[in-house]
Amino acid sequence: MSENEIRMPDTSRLIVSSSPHFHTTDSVSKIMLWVIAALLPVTAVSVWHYGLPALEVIFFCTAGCVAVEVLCARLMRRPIEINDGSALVTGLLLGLNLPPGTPIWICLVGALLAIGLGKMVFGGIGCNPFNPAIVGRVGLLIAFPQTMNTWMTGPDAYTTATPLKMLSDAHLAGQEGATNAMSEMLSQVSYGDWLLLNQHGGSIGEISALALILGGILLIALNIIRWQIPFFYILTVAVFTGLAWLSDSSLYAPPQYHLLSGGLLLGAFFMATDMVTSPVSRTGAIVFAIGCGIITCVIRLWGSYPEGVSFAILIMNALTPLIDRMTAGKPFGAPKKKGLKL
Amino acid sequence: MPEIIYQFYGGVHPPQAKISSQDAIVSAPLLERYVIPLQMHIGAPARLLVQKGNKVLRGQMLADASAFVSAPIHAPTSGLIKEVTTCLGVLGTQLPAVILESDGEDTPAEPLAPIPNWQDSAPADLLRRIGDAGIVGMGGAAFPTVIKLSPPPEKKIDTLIINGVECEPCLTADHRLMLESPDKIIAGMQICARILGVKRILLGIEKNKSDAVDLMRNKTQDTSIQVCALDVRYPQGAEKQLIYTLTKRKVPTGGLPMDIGCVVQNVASVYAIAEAVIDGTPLYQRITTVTGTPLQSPGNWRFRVGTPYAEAIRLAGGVTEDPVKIISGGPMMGVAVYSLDIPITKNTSGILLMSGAEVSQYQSKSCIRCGRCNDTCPMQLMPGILSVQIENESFDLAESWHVMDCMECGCCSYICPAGRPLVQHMRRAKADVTALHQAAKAAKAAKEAREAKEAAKEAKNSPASAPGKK
Amino acid sequence: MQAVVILLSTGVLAGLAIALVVKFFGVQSDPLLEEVAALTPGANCGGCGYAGCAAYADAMVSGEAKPGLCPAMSEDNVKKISALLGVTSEVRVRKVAVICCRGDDDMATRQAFYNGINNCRDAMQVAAGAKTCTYGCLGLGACARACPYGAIEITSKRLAVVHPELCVGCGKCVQTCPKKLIKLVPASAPLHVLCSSPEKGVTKRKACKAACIGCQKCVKAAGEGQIRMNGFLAVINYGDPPSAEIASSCPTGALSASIAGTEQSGPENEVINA
Amino acid sequence: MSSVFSKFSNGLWRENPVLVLMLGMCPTLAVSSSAKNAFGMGVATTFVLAGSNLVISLCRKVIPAQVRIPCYIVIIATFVTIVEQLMQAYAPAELNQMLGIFIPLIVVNCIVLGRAEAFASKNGPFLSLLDGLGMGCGFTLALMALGAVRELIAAGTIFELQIIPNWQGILLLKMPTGAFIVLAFFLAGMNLLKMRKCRKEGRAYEPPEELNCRTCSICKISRQ
Repeated sequence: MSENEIRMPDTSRLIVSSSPHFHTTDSVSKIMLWVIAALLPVTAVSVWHYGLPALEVIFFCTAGCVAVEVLCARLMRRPIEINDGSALVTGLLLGLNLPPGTPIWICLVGALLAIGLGKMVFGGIGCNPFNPAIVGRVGLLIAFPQTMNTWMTGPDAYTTATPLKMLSDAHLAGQEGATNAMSEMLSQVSYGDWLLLNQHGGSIGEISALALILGGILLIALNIIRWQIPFFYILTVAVFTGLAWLSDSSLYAPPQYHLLSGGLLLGAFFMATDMVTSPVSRTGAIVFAIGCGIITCVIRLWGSYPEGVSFAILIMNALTPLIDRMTAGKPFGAPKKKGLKL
Repeated sequence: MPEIIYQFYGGVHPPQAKISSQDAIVSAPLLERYVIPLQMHIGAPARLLVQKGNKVLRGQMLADASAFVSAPIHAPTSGLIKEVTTCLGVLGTQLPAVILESDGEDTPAEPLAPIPNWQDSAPADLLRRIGDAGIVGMGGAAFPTVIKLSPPPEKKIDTLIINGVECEPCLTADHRLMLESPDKIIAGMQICARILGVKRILLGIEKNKSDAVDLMRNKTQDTSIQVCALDVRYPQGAEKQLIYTLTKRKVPTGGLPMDIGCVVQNVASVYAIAEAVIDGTPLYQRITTVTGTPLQSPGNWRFRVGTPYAEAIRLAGGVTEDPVKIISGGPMMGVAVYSLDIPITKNTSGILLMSGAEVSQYQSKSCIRCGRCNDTCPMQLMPGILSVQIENESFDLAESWHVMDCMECGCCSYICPAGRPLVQHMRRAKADVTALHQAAKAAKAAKEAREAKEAAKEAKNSPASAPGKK
Repeated sequence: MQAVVILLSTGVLAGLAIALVVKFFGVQSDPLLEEVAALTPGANCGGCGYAGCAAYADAMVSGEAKPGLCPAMSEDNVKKISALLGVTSEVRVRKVAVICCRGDDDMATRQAFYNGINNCRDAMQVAAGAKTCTYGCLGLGACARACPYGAIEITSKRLAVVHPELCVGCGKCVQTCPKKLIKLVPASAPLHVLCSSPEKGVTKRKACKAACIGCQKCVKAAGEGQIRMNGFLAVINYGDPPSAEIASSCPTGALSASIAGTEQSGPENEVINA
Repeated sequence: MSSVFSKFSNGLWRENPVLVLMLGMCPTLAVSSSAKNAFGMGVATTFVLAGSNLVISLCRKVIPAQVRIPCYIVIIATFVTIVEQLMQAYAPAELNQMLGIFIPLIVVNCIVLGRAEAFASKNGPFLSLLDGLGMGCGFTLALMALGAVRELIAAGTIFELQIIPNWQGILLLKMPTGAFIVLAFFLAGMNLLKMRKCRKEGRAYEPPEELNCRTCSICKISRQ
């Protein structure tokens, strides 16, 4: 070593680990941050439109989710993993799924349901079978039907009927009444305005279809979500409601009405695409999305609830492991017929 | 001839980091002491022919193949067998080894007779020569070449594929070899083709080595060799993926390339074949890339086997900062080692040093089921789901989800945003599944033996009933 | 009154139906089997050599196996089963597992930091765990997880130790240990050689302060045939074990009277689990 | 005497039919929406349990093994019919209406048949009676605790007494979903308490098989 003063490496502090030794710089927290970034446009529009009530709901849902996650991790003596950002995403999505002006304490109960019951009891990130934000929302919907069905249409205006609720009420009015109510309602709709700013009442995140689509496209472009899920979900809903409309346009609303109303876009781009609770393979994602679409339409057209996106996603979440198994591909070079047995 | 290139499924694009691709190959100087492991190949360790205190010459056979899957080992220089002992292998286990003390003369032994007119000699002679020269697959697996080149007669081989892809980041040894000894490589290819009796020879090179593609195209103009420039994607150089890219044939699960009429050889192996046949030189040296940011002057050297890693690093000028990882092979499939006493063997394609800034440690968070591993797995497995099964030690389940098809290329771990050590899971599962199968087989054999013994005993006890009753 | 008649006639009809079914399809269940099965510990460890407790009970009742093969069964239950079946029980030597390594972090050195899955069997895939002594305990707890009785603990200095009072000698850990360090020995044996490295004494000493360096002092101190040397490793003849005092003759402490190898770990020691 | 008491207390805590043995889930989930309903159901079940245990224990030597189950069921059904008639005669009409179909279903409540098979058929009448009473009381207590919690959160009342004034109420807890959630928390709490106790006494904790943490890696409570 003395000649030329060559410095030899010190081998006492080496690390050994399994190959590969190169890794991407991607991480779970980066993915979650991008999801949040994609949700920012719709958040901004809603806060601009509704003002403080929307901001309050979003803030307390998000803060509540993070707090509940910390609390649960403490109680369960697990490492606290809030810096991966998944609780933030859940909180933001939960907030966007609630009506503006929801009381703060209900927001906090929602956070408890979402993170506590929807995520942590199953073992935290990656182990939950159901989308936590939807668990929170559906829990609140069942627990406080009154509060959850009072909507703001503007900073000070309130209504108890979203477009889908009106549709469902019109259905309940019977054949004769439906036709009248429908045509009256549809005549008022201007889809162009609706696309930009929904002034008919609804959840915070249903405010602007355009903002949702922008965010969704960002996520697809970054390969964070699989394009198959929103694409086939929306396509299924369009085809299904389109067929219904074609069969009896006096009884069923046109497909564009269904696409733009309710939480379909929010659900298709941000909720159904939750990685943990959707199938891992691309074929599986298509099956999942079509399933979501069909259930959504069935509930909307013939169910007692006006909106079915949350329930559809929850039901398909439950089927995800099964879809995974069924759509598990054959390995490279495997004989054609021999598939994975169920 | 038009080139048709197919795209295999999955794969990743790790940073290339081939910083030593412009450094010409240098022959490493003679050392005083070589540590030669007796197992540089897949299969049984070679059977030692010399004893402590014996004088040997360069190229003399130190150990002979001991089984069907085995390869002989030759002395890298002349000198004295100092000791018969063990040495640390890259996998952290002790291997049988001999220590050779050089006499500084580097006297060559009587070489194997060169076969300059190989075009006319019998394939069997050429094959025997390749076996005697101890040539193994030098891409990394170190499977004895002679077995690969002698497929059973029922397997019709129609395509010889030469692997010049070198898809591992950082490594440049094959690239330099193609640039510096194209003629030998071409001769080696033709020898292989003659042995196998095939007409179609395909040489696959990734497009990031355009100089090598151009050179090889020039040199092979009036031969039957077809040079194919391939897209840069890891693991382009994996045997099954390369065959698919060039021929669209899929190696069946659990099968070998020869099942679909292909034989794949690495360019370094082909070069070694040419040297063994034309010059009569057995395989006792190889070209190894010594690279990594902590090194003073990375490069490509021709090392004799048995050179400790410490010597290689010394030749590269030592380090400017202490490495955090030392890897035998490339960054995607190489093995992290913790000692510099490990010797270079026939399959050490590179020695890579990584600094603290480059090393990201596994944290093994929960799988968030993002499915990126699915999208990148070239074998089309579901590594994320498998790893969860393996974490719960459900090996039978993992087996039914085809864990045994994993080739440990590392794409899944590379891409995993949760930093899960997926390859390690697979490796463990493969080891345990194999062990379970072996145990079951052994138990069955033992049971059968016991039953046979009992049957024999019974037959003995009642000799009257035994004969003639069948 | 009508209620009584209907109830009675339903009862008669149902009774007849049961009688017919029992007559034609009835299978005599073996109450003996149930009784014997109830006396097995139910841990299904496989220490008896059968697939599980039920299989062993079956084998005992059918006369294929004798009572007393189960390592976890109490003496009492063995007697009860023997009485039930009217057979003599197998003479049983209580065995316990012993981990033949004392190389915790104080004693043995590690060559590199292992970064990966917290399990010995997984660590074996990466540079064999990167311990200087390639034969030593990795302390990542594969055996502790495999033990159905919770008898193995990983000390805070990363060494597996057996709690002999909990160990029943089923042998699950023996199969699990990737370094093949665990042996089943008679529980009564007073001394054990807690080293498994076949390396030369000098090499071993460099890697671990608690290695058996092959000095043969114990062989001299022990009686005839009680300890022999196998290469550089002392081997105790468990058929005729030396007395516990011999342990003091060992310069490194590899020959130890305590089955746990080190002092009994305190409660503050972390138990690595799953 | 202590052993006699232990036979009774067994069902209250150590082998509580709902929280430990996890039997009789159907009435547990259906009837625990309020404390009052829970109490009514509990008393009815206790009566059936104690009575059937006593009678089965008295007849245990007479009944052949092959037909024991029909015999038990007949005995149990008799007691259930008695209870049903009694309740129709004397219980408040609204309670009777609420419990309605669940009273006949006590016949197939697995606690009753389970105790008959596991205890009364092997023990004397006095102990069996005690066991029946203990199990019945345990069932009643568990049900009432569940009912009280659900009623409190859903309506702010316990036994229809206003506890939290101006409570808006969470409808979720009144629904079967709420029953599942509250029961889960009860089971978790039960496990935690036992774990603490075991640790204090320095024993190894053996959770019931359904709740064994050994194979589950969700929380780290059992390994602290």
